[in-house]
Parts: sequence; C-alpha cells; structure tokens
Amino acid sequence: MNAEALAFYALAAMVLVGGALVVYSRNLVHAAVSLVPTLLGVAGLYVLLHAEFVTAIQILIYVGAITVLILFVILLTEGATGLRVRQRNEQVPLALGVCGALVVLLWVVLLRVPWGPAAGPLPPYNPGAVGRSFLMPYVLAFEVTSLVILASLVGAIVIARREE
Amino acid sequence: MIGLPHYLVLSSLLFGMGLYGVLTRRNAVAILMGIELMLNAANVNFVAFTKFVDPTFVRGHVAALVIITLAACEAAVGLALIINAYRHLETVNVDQVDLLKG
Amino acid sequence: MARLAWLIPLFPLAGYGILIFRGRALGDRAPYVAIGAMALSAVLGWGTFLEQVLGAPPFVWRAAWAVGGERVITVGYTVDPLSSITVAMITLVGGLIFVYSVGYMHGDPYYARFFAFLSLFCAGMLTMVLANSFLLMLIGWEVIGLCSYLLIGFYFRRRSANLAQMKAFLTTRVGDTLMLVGIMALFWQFGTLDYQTVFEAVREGAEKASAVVRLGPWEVPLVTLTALLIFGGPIGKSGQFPLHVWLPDAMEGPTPVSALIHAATMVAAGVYLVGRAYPLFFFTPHHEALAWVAWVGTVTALMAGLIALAQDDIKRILAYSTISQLGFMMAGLGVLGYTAGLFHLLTHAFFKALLFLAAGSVIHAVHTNNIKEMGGLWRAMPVTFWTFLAGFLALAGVFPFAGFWSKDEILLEAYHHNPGIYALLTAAAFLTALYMSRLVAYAFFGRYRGPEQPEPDPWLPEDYARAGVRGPHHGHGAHHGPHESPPVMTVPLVVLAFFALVAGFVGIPGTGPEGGSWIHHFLKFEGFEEAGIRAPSFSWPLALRSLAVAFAGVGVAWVVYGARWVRSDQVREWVGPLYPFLRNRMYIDTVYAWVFVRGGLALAAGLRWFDVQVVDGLVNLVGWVTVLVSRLHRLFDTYVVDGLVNLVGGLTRGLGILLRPLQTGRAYNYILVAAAGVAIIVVVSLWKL
Amino acid sequence: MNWADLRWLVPELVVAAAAVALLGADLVLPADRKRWLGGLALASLVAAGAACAVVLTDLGGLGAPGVRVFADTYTVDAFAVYFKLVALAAVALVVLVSLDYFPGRTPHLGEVFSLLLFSGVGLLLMASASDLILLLLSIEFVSLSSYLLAGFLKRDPKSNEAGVKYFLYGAATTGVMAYGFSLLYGLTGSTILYDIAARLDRAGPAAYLAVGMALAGFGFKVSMVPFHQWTPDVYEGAPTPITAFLSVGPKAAGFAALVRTLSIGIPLEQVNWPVLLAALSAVTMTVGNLLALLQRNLKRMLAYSSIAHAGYVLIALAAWKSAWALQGLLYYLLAYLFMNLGAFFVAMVAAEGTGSDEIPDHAGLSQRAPWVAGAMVVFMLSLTGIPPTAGFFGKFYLFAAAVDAGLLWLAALAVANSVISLYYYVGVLRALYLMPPAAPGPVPVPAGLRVGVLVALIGTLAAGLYPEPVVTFVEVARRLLGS
Amino acid sequence: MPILTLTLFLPLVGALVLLFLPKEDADRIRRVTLGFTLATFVASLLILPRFEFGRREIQLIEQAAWIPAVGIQYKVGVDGLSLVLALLTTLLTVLSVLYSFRETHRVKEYNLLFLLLETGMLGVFFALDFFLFYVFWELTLVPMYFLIGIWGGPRREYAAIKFFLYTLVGSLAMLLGILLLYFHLPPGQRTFDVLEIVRQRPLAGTGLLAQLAFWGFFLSFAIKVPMWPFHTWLPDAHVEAPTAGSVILAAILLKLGTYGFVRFSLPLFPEVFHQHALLIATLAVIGVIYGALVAMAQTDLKKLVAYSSVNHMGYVMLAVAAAAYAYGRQELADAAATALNGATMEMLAHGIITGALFLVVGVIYDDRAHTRGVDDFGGLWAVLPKYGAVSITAMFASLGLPGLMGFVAEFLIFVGSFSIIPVFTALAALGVVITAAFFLWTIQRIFLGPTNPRWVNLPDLDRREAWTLFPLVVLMIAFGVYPKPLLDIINLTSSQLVAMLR
Repeated sequence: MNAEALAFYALAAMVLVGGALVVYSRNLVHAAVSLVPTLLGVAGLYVLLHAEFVTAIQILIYVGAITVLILFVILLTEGATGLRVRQRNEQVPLALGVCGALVVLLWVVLLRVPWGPAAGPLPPYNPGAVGRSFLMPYVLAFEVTSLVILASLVGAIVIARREE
Repeated sequence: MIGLPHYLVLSSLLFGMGLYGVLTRRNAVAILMGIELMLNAANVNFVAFTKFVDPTFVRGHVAALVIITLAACEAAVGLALIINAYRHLETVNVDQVDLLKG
Repeated sequence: MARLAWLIPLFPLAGYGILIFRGRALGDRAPYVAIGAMALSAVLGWGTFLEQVLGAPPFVWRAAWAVGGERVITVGYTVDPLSSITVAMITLVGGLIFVYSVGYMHGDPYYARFFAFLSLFCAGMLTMVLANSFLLMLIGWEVIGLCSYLLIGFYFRRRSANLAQMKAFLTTRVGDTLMLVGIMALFWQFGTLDYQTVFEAVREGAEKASAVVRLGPWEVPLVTLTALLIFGGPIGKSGQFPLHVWLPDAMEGPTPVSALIHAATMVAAGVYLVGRAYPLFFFTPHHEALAWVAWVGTVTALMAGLIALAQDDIKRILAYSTISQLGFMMAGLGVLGYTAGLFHLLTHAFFKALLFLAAGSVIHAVHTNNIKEMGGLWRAMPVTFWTFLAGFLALAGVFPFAGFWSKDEILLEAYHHNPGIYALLTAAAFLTALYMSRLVAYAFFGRYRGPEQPEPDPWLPEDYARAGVRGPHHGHGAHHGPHESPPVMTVPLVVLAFFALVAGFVGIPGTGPEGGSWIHHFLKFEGFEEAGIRAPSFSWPLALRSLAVAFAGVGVAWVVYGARWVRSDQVREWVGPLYPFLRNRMYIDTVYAWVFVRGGLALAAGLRWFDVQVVDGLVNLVGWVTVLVSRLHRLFDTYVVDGLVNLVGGLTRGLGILLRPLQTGRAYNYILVAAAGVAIIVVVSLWKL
Repeated sequence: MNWADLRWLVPELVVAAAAVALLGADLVLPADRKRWLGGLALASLVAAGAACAVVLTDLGGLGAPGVRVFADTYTVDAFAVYFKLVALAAVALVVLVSLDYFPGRTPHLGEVFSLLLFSGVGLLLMASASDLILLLLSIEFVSLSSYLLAGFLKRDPKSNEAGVKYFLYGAATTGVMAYGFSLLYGLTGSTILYDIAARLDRAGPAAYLAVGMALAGFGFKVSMVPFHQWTPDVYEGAPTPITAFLSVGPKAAGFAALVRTLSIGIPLEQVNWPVLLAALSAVTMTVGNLLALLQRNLKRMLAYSSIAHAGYVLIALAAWKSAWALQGLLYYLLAYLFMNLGAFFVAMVAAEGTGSDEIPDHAGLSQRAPWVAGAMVVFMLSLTGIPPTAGFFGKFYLFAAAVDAGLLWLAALAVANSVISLYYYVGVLRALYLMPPAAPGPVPVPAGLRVGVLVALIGTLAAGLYPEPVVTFVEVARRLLGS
Repeated sequence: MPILTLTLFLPLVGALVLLFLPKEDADRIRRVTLGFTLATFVASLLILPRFEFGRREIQLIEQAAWIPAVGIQYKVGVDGLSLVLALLTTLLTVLSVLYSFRETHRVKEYNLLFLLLETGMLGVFFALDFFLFYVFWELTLVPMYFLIGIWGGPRREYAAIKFFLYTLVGSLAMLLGILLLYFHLPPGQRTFDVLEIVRQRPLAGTGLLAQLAFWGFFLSFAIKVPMWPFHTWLPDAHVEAPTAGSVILAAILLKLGTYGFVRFSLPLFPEVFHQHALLIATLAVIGVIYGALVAMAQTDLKKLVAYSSVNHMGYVMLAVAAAAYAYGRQELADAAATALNGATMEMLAHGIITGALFLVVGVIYDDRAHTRGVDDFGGLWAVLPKYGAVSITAMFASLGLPGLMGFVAEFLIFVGSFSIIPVFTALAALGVVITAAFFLWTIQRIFLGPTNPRWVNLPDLDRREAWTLFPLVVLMIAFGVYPKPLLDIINLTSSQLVAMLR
C-alpha cells in the first residue's frame, strides 16, 4: 500500500465518519461541527487529485463560510442544540431502503463502466489551467456566477432582515 | 493504486449519506447539511473525472468551483428563508410547517 | 271528367281547411261549407262513375312524389270501375250523413270541428279509393284512421270515449304496421309501389318459381307472405278477427260517425283494398293468400254474429253486425267471389248507414243506447221505424232488398268453391237475421221501458260559452217521451232506405250482357278469365235456401222476442255459460287488455327502471359505492356525474383520493418520492430497455 | 474570447443590467415613486424582446442556422430565441400585475422586480445553454431567485412555508442533478452537449443512470411526476404573481433545457429516452389530473393542472420521432403561457374581490366582473383544450405528434385525461357563472391586472384562431434546433 | 358574394354587437338578436338561388388559407345534405330566439350564447376541412353547457356537466380518428381537406387502424345522436335545459351526430362500416323500440319527448346502417339512396317536429301551468283549442301520420332499409305502434277527458307563441304532403354517396 492509497483511505474514513455524524448526530451543533472534518476530507481528496485551486476554494468557502453560517442559524433557532426535540422523522426505514438501493445501483452500474482513458496528463500547474478555462470557454459561467451571488445576497438580506 | 472506482465508491457513499440526511431529518438546517454532502459528492466526482478522463480542459474543476459557489448561495438563501420562517412559524421542523398540504 | 277526378278529394279537404280556420266564425253555417264541398265531390264523383258506366277507358295519372337514387316514387290516381263506383257510393252516403248531422249535431259547441273532421275524413277516404299506388293509399288510409280517432273521441270529455279512440287507433295501427312491412316487401321486390306495375310484375312472377322465406319451421313463398302482410291492414281497418275489438268500442263516437266511418266507408276500406290489390292475393301459389282471406272473413262473420246476439247496446249490435258483414265480404273475396265481395260492400254501405242513422234517430229520441230500455217506438217514430225496417230486411237478406242480392252472390261463390265456408256463412246469415230481429223486437215493439232522465251532456257550460252557442237546444229537461226526429234527419233516412231497396238490383241476372248481371259486367277481375275461372251463375235453389235461412232467423227471434212463447231468460238458462261468454265478447278484449295494455305498460315501466337504474348507472352498485366512498372522505361534491360517467368519475376520484395522502406537505416526504422515483426510473429503464 | 460574440447576448445583458440598475434605483427613489421601478423593468424587458428580434435577424432570419459561442457552451438559434421571447413575455406580464400586487404587501419593491429580472436572465440562459455547467448554473439562477420570490411575503406564514419547502426540495434535486451531470461528464470527458453526444457511445447502462439523475433537476423545474410534489404547496403559498410566473417561466425554460439536453446531448441510440418519457408523460398527466379533481382552492387546482400540462408537453418528447413533436411542444408552451397566466390573473382579481382563493367563494363572479369572468371562460376552455383557443391547437399538435409516432395509447390516455380535466376546469366556470353571486357589487380590477388579463386573452384567442405565424416560427425552430 | 361565409359568421357578428350593448337594455338585446338571426335565415335562403340543383357534388365552395403549414384551411361548401340542415338550423334559431323573448334572466348572456351556438352549428354543416369541422363541433358544446347550466331546471348543473363530459369524450375520440386519417396520407400531401381525404380514403386496407379510426368517429357521433346505450345524457339535458335550449338540442345538435355518420363515416370507412353495419343496425333497432317503450313510461312531458328522440334517431341510424350494409352491392344502390333520403328527411322532420314539441311543452310549462307532469293535466283541448290543435298535430307528425313530415321520412327509411336488412327493418316497424301508443296516451291524458279545474283559466297561445309554432306546423304539413322539392335536394347527396360506395 503506497502513500497515495494510505492518504486516500485516511481521507475517505474522515469524510465518511464525518458525514455519518452529520447525518446521525442528535445534537445539531455536533452535526454542524462534524461537517468540518468531512469537508476538509474532501479538500484532502482534491489534493490527491491534483486540484489545488479547488482545494483552496473548498476550504475557504465551505469550511470557512458555509459551516459557520449553518452554525449561526442553528444557534439562532433551535435553542442552541435542538436536543429538546426529536430530530429524526418517521420515514427512516424507507429512506434507508431508498438510499441503500441508490448506492447499490450506483455501484452496480458505475463499477462496470469502462471509463475512458485520460486524453493526456493534467497540466503541470492547474490553477492556471482552471483560469484559462474560466476565461476562455467558461467566461459566461464565470460572469453568471457573480450575478447569481449578487441576486442571492440581495435576496437573502431582504428576507433575513428583521423587520420592525 | 487508487483508481477512479475508489473515488466513485466514496462519492456514491457520500451522496447516499447526504440523501439519507435529507430524507430523515426534521430540521430544515439539518436537511440543508445533507444537501451540502450531496453536492460534495458530485464535486468529488467532477474532480476525479477531471484527473482520470479529462485532464486537458479541467472542466471538472470549473464545475466543482461553480457548484461550491452555488452551494454558498444556496446556504445564504436557504438560511435566510429558514430564519424568516422561524420568526413567524416558530419552528424549523419541516413536519410542523404544514399549512400547505392536501 | 276523369281528368278532374283529382279534385274529388280536394273539395272536402278545402272544406276542412275553411272549417278549421274559420269554423267558429261560421257558427251554425259551418255545415253548409262541408255539405257544399261534399256536393261538388258528389257531382264529380257521379260524373266519373257514369263515364265509366258508359264505357270510358280507365284513366291513370301519376306524378313524382319522392326520389331515391335513380328511382322515383310516384303518386297519382286511377279512375276505373272499381274506384269510380266506390267514389260514387262514398259521396252519396257521405253527403246524406252530412245532411243528417246538421240536425243530429246541432247545438254542439264543437259543431264546426265536427264537420271539419268529417270533411277531412271524406278527403282521406276518397284519396285512398282513388289512389293508384300503395303509397298514396297508405296516406289516405292513415288519414281516415286519424279522423276515426278524432271522431270516436269527439266527446273528448268522456273517459270511455278517450279509451275507445286510443284502442281504435292502436289496434288498427298494429294491422297498419303489418301492412307497412308488406309494402316494404313490395318495394323491395319490385322497386315501385304503383298498383299497375306491381300487379303486372306479380302476374308475371306467378309463373316463375318465386322466392321462399323461411319463418321458423315454415317456408312461405315470398309473394304469399307479402300478400298476407298487406292483408294485415284490412284485418285491422275492417275489424276482422283478431283485430276487431276496436270497432264496437268505436261506437262512442256520435252516431253519424258510426254510420259514415264505422259502417259504410272506412271499415270497408279494408275490403276495398283487398279488392284493389286482388292480383296480389290471386297470383299466389294455389291462391293461398285468398284462402287465408276467406277463412279470416268466415271466422269473423260467425264470431261477430254470435257476439251480437248477446249485446244490448243498439249501436254495439250494429257494430258487431258490421264486423260480421265485413267478414262476409272478405269471405266472398276469398272464395274467388271478387264481384260478390265488392258488391256486398256497396249494398252494405247503404243499408248499414241507414241502420245507424235510424238508430241515431232513436237514440236522439230516447237518450239511451240500451235496447231493453226502448220499446214500442214504431208508433212514436214512424219514419224512423219504417226506414229502419228497410235496413233490417236488407241486412237480413230478404228478397228483394239489396242485401239479398249481394249476400246471395257470396253464398253462391262459397258454395261453388268452398262448401265448408258456405256452411259456416249460412250459419252466420241465420245469426244475422236472428240478432237483427231481436233488436227490432226490443226497440220498436212492446211497450216503452225508457227512463225519463236523459243522460248528461258531455260538455260543460263553459264549452258552450267558449264556442259562443247557447247550449243544448233539443229540449232536455222536461221531456215527453220519444218523438220523431226533424226532417233534416229523416229525409236522409228515406233516401237511404230507397237505396237499401234498389241498390241490389244491379245484381239481378240479365241486367248485364250475356245473361249475367250488370255488376258482374262492370266489376270484374281480369285474372279469372286467364285462369279459366268462371263466376257461377245465379241459382234459384240456392237463393231460396238462403232466403229460408233468413226467415228462419226472423222466425226464431219472433218466437222469443216477438210473441214471447219462450222467454229470453229461459233461453239464457239453456245455453248456460255460452251467454256470459258471448256477452263478454268471448273475453277477447279482456285477454288483450291483460296481455297488451298491461303487459306493454309493465314492460315500459320495467325498461324505464332499467334505463334509470342500469344503463344510466351501472348505478345502484357503482353509484352507491361511489357515494359511500365519497361520504367517508367527506369529499362528496354536488356534481358527481352519474352513469358510466359516474363510474369513471368514481374511479378517478378514488385514485385521486389514494394519491392525495402522498401530498403531506412535508418536504422530506416529497424528496423521498423523488429519490425513489429516480431509482425506479433508472432500474426500470435498465431492466426494460 | 471573442468580444463580438457578446452581440448574441444582448438580451441577457439588457435584462441583467436592468436588474442591477433596479437595485441602485431602489436606493435612490422615494417610497411613493417605487412603482417606477416596475416601469423600468418592463422597459428593459421590452428592450430585451427587441434585442431578441435583432438577434434573430443577425442570425439571418428564421431559416438560418444557429450560432454557438463561447466554445460551444452557448447556442443561439431560433429555438432559443423562441423560448427567450416566451420567457420575456412571462416576466413582463408578471411584472405588470406585480405592480398592483406587491405595493402594500412588501416594502421591498425594488428587490421584487430585480429578482424577477434576475430569474428572467436565468431563463434566457437556460434557453441557450448547451453546456452542463452553464445549464446547472442557469437553472440554479432561476431557482434561487424563485425561492426568494416564493418566500417574499415575509409576514405571510404561507409564503414563508412555500419559500422553505421550495428551497429544500429544489436544493435536494439540484444535488441529484449535479451528481447526474458529474456522471455524464465522467462518461464523456466533456460538459458540452455536442461533445457528449459524440462520445456517449461507450457509456452503456451508466448513461441511463446519468440521464435518470439529471431528469430529477429538469423534472423539478417542469413539475414532472415524481418530482412534482412541491408544486401545489408552493403554488398555493407563494404570492400569486410569483405563482403565475413559476407556472410558466421556469416551466418553459425547463422544457427548453430538457429538450436541448436530450435532443443534442443524448443520442437515441444510447438512451432510448422517448420511451422513458412516454411513461413519465402518462404518469404525470394522470396524477396531475386526478389530484386536481379534488381541489377546491383555485391556486392549488391550477398547480395540479400545471402538473397535468407538463404531462401533455412531455408527449412531445415521447413522440420525438414525429416531425410534429417539437413544434407541438413549442406551440404548447406559448399557449400555456397565455392561458395559464390569464387564469392566474383572473384568480388574482377574484381573490382581491372575494378575499379568498377557494373556488366556491368566487361564485357569481360573472355578475360582478363580467369581462374578467368572460376571459376566464376562455382560459379554462383553453386549458381543457376546446377550440378555438390556443390550448386546443396545442393539444391538437401534441396529440397529432403522438398519433404520428404511433403512440396511440398515449394519445388515448391524454384524451381521457382531457375529459377528466374538463370536470374541474368547468367547476370553476360553474362557480363563476352558474352560482349566484356571493356578495353584491362589482369587483374592482386594477389597471395592471386589466392589461394582463387582456393580453393573455388576446394571446389565447389569437394563437388559437390564427396560429399560422407561430406555426411557421416553431417549424423553423424545430428544423434549426442545434444545427 | 361569399354567401356561406356570410351566413356562417353573421351570428358571430351579432354576438360581438351584443357584447357592447348594455345588459340592462333587455328589449334592445332581444330585438338585435332576433334581427341577426333573421338576417342569417335570409342569408341561408339566399344560398338556394346560387345552388346548382343538377350537381351532386359539394358546391359553392369558399376557401382560404388558414394554417397552410400543416394543411389546414378554411373551406366551406354545401351539398344537398348540408344545405337542408343549415336551413333547418337558421330557421329554428330564429324561432328559438323569438320564443325566448319571454326570458328575463341574464338576457344578454342568453342571447349571446344562442348566436354563438348558431355559428357553431352552421359551421359543422358547412365545414369541409376536418380541423375546421372539429372547431365548430366543439364550439357547439360550450354555449349549450351554459344554456343548460344557467337557465335550466333544478338539476341543471348536473345535466349540463353530464352533457359536456359525455360529448367531449366522443369528440376527442373523433379527433384521434381524424389524426389517424391525416397521418396516413402520403407525406407531402397531408391535408385536412375533407374532400381530399374522402377521395383518398387513406385508411383503406389498414385493418386495425381503420377499425380504430372508425370506432373513434363512431363514438363521437353515436353519443351525439344519441344511439342506445349512449343516450343517457339526453333525457337529463333535455329535461333541465330551458325550452329554447331543448329545441336547439333536439332539433339541431342531435343531427350533428347523424350528419357525421352520413358525411364522414360512410364515405371514409365503407368497408369497416359495412362490416359492423348489422351491429349498428341492432343498436338502432334497440334504440327504436327501447326509446318508445321508455317514453311510454314517462310522466314528465319533456322526458317523454326526449325518449321519443332516442326512438326517432334510431330510425335514422337504421337507414344509415342499411346504406352501409349495401356497400359494394350495385343492385341495392337505389334502395340505399332511398334509405339515406329517408334518414335525411327524418333529420329534418325530427328537427321540425320535436322542435315544435319542445316549444309546445315550453308554452305550457314556462308561462302557464309550471308543471310538466303528464298526469297533472286533462281536457286541455277545451281550454286551449289552438294550443291543443298545434300540439296534437305535432304529436301525430311525430308518430308518423301520413300527410305529415314524419311519415315521409319513416316511409322512405322503411322501404329503403327493408330491401337491405329486412328483418331489422320489420322489427323497427314495431316501434311505430309503440310510438303511436305513447303519443296517443299522452294526448289523452293531457288534452282529452274531463278538464282539470286547475287549468280552466289558462290563456290560449298568444301571438308570439303562435308565430313560433306556426311556421313549424306549416312545414310539417307542406313537406308531409309534397316532399319532392326537399327530396330533390337531399337526393343529390344520397346519390353521390351511393355512387361513391359502389
């Protein structure tokens, strides 16, 4: 087992355990905090996949912004932890079945696909490649993303603002 | 050697977990967290595919970046809606928010 | 003249039009319109008749009436001996009855309406007679049926009249429908309804092997079947067994109506039609259609004679007598006595109209129809009595009255062609004399047994007010017993009595060429000659035999009702159950009432139930279930569509209700459905595709 | 990038600029002039419409092939322009009626119009996007602004609830769709539809998986069963103009994106999606109609009916091999725009007049607002598919496509569904015409709504009576889709 | 002058004019409506001088491009069949509107709907393009729904929606049939032109598809006729509809079904129709006898007349089935033409007679007795002599009394059909007796017998009512006595159809 594999399995464990806690934890704060290792694990995977720029953004936005936002809201709404009330709804068994089925389905199908060979090696410094991509074919996506952010923020502020 | 299937299995498990969270949580914020897991699963796929299938144009990276941004926007919008609803309905449990049904 | 014959039915029709629209304004003058129109028709009718007598060739005129593809359906009229003599008879008898009605119906609030209907009737009858195709014949045929319906129920406030008119129309309609099917069959075979073409085709077809229709176990030649179906019409209209039941009830109509329609003309239309369509009956294999006609006629003659014996209503007795006489005519036609049957038709018209009118005069005087409540009238009403007597003798077949000649012809033909029928007809002739004598004895002899109180007028005061007339004029109330009718009524009686005496003279041997009678010469069927059938010549022994039979009938009646050597109730005891059997008209009406009327109504009610409950619903089941389900869910909406629609509606609503719980309002439920949906979509498409 | 390519984006740019400008103007304008914002929005939409016409001319008219810009990620063709016009019309009409609706209900008028325009931009992008990333982005753009709009009446609990539900459901389906897109990317190594089509041949069963998951996102946008369940709740809870907008704008754009994705990106040889969609179409129309049958709330009924109509439109995809299919889809969505917006507008009038969305409470509206009620007759008949309305011609097209493609069973099912739908549509007319008025006196009709109803009415009737121009347009749009 | 288009759209113009009249001015609305219907009637009469009586084909064709992209055009024309039915339509609309002067409830909407309905009905008869035909076909449903639903009796909502749903099922089935025909034309020649499709018979020889299309059309027309067992919407609709609505419903709308059978089913699917002709004849005969018997059991006058419609339309269908059964048999051509003539004649006769009957019922129910129970009356003839005369005439016409129009129709149907399907026809002839029975019984219960004292003060027909009924009675008698002029027109189409079927 080489280092890559070792790193992969460690990160995978981190992601999955974190994810499980996010999903299972009765204490919502715990759940939110568990997001951090999960998202960081995913960031680690990005490193393994040579996606350094994505890793950076993942850590910045996800871990830095989203998780904090979520925690905020939990603290604002459910009396900090949400422990007072039942967190799980009545469709657990069904959900388990559906999710299990879906995962098995994904495995059954995806593991049989003869995934296409790479058209070449990754470019040496891929933040640059990402940048080129963003500026050349995906300039429109880039610009639209900024519009989306603008619209979301404006709307979120209007909605979230407490009115007199 | 860690290949594409490894990543796919991992992402599918993450996806399933996220979906499970979405499906079993009563709390809207918790559901949102499940959704974030699903989006991360998709992102893992995108980035993994970039390496193994489309290394030249790194479109997967672009997609992942876009999705991360969208996730942020969703979180902002969603949490705003949830907070506002909490102010008037005094709950964030989805099954207690049921003026509309039938 | 013949070219103008189309006007003959049009005059009364015009009269009808005028009377319907201007009748009330005309008031008491209304009859003049009708009589005037009738007179014009009579002039033309007699003109054409005389023309034919003088040897004018038959005249036919046609015009297109309808089209079907390349085919043209024509209507038109024929003037030939048969139609012209019948027209002459109708216009004469009709005109006299019109005149009589002026007196009889005077003061009725619907005076004009009465004459209007009579005029329409004459128009229809004349159309029917002059028609040259089954189509126009059928039109006239139904119009007279309609008028009969309207006139039977003329006193429309009377329940009994209403029932009688319906019975009449429906019973004859049964026959008419059979005839309609027969006409359809004719059209199918020959593509036309024109008499001439049809008859020629029938004659030609007679030689060829004709088509055969399988009716259950029997195979019937198509021609025969057609002829018999056509005969269905005459059976209904001419009151032949088994469709005779309506005719006695039809006496609910005013007496002139009984005389004109239910004695002289309309009921004879059936006989006329058989005569008119004689080739159709004759050119059947072995003349088998004619055999049927003969037997139906014979049975009718006998049956009606028997029933007439046990009736007390003067008009009813005459009605059964009419049925019986019509049976005679049919029998005559059936036993190859073409001329004999039609001859009897003509003579019968005169004396039966006479009898009815005279009976009307009696009723007018005594206000009852029951002969047991009359008596001794010969003194009070001499003219009526003597004319009635003339009619009676003619009917009974006493020499030299008209009935003697014509009835004898029939018996003669029967004797030659079918001895069995001859025997039965002789018995019927005996019965005729018997029941008529009974009638005369009860009504005119003995002492008056009538009530002092007349029966109530069917109209209410407001009817008179509405019609602008003063009300019943012939002084009811204080009444001094029976008295003679006014001249406007008695004069027609006298004229008719004259014809009842002389009309038969045209049948005296030697009046025609080659020693035959004139009527045989004038009215003859061409087919006989070709087939080598010769009419038997008059024979005195036979004539005397029938005369003896008539006298025997009169004699027996005299024994019981005149001299009363044997009391009638004793006779009643002797015959045991026969009397109630006959008195109740052999229970035929009763059976019909149960089977057809009640049966039909029950069937209708049953089907209505079926329609509402089953067809419209699949209901009691589904509708009930739907309602129940809907109630349970408190979702029943006021506008659920019933019927099959209800079923569908129920199912759809049910499905909707089943789906609805999925709409919980909880987002995570929805997402579960979506996720499961994705899984299912993928699995199914991978599995199936 | 080539700056000249921007000329194909003028409509999008105009609307986006206006949206941003509105935010600025909102800060400047005094409270009593805020209505001007609506005017500005309308003006920008009209300008964008004009720009669309210019784009069409630049393309070389109707008959010319489309252009692909930004390395094939964005396709501007007649098909796209058609949907852009439909989207602009939808937004414009909704802005028009919002002018009467929102003042007094929310102080944030500027944001309402701005968000409407933003989602308009999203719609324009959806119509043209030929790249998965752009597609995802534009769908999310529309979605995010829609979540906000649905929950915009902050003090109305129903609106709050609608916003939250819509958001949770939409975000979840976005997650599924994103995962599906990632698989498509992995299978082909590209996110551009044209490349995907060329390289999908190695995918095998995985293509079905990817398409199935992607359908979740599209299905959510067009209210296809089983991704429909948010529809009634959100439609009922959202402010009515927004409901009206949701029922036509995102739905039309969703169909545009779905059609483009499937027809360009997924070759029939790899994924037999018409059969799949035939089944979905059947289920969708049936479920929608059956549930609509039970509704007494007008908005909710229209929500289910909008599910049913999604089912009808899906016939076009099921009958894809027929030349009539896409034309039918294009025509139907235009018809649906007019008739459904019209129905919602009348619902707004009725709700204003009677203070309720329940159908029985609208009894006798024909006496109180005859013209509006008369228009409702046309809309309901059109939704049922009775001539001479646009809805009929649309159904005619779609049924024809089904018959042409040999899908008689689907056509028969659609017929049965039309009959069921008659029942509840006529139920509305029954209340309006057959019932005695619940209260005396005329119902006031605000000016904006009046114009809105009138435009919808004219559109419904005109497109039904003389569909030739539209027919010509859609025929060309079909021929040139993605060529 | 495009006379057909003018006739067709005059009522629509009238409807538009009405839109702009104030609804309070009921009198003016009524007069304007009457004016427009009269103008339409005159316009329809003006077709006659332009019509070439020697030509069997459809003539006076007026056409214009409508949606050329898919082969849809505006194309109208008339032949004998549609001409007479159009005349019937315009006449009866005038009379209905005249009768409806009594209506005081929501007058504007009422008259507007009538005008719309008239355009719809005329359109069905004139249209020569399937799409156009379908548009008009559906256009007749909507106004009728409202007429029943707003101005109807106590169960009006139920009856209206039942009518609407039932008939919509049929018309949508027909739409699928039309589409099947269209798509079996060779690509490039696809058109909805009726004449072209009839000429090509695109589904001939396609087996199952032709069957499906045939039954699609059948369902639509059979519901409209209505044939047994699709008839149950009819009694409800008739009973609940306002009088004028019943008149139009019975006189014209039912004819749309039989018209469809003759105009489309026969020439389009001769083989299939031939194959199922006996089945359809069976249904027709059941309708005849069943309708008559159920009518006999009714105590509601309107229901009685409604079921008598089932009975009479059964005759029409019998003739049509007979004509279909004669397909391919040269020697039966004339019989088939006769039957078809009879069928068309019956359509007209039933229109006129049943129209009159419903008016007659309306006269007594709407303004006088306010009851339709047959047993509530008695002796009315004494009180209302004019009314009685008209009613009795109409009833006798309905039961097929010679000299009145119903007879001509039934007679031609019988003699024509008997040559083709004798047993069925003979059975159907039984219906004549039952029809007679229930009408006579009705006459007896209403007009004859002792007068019910409740009604002794009822007024007789007033002038307006007389004017509504008078033309119908005149027509009944005129064409009953001499039907040839009418038959000459009708025969053009029948001969053409028969020639086509050889």
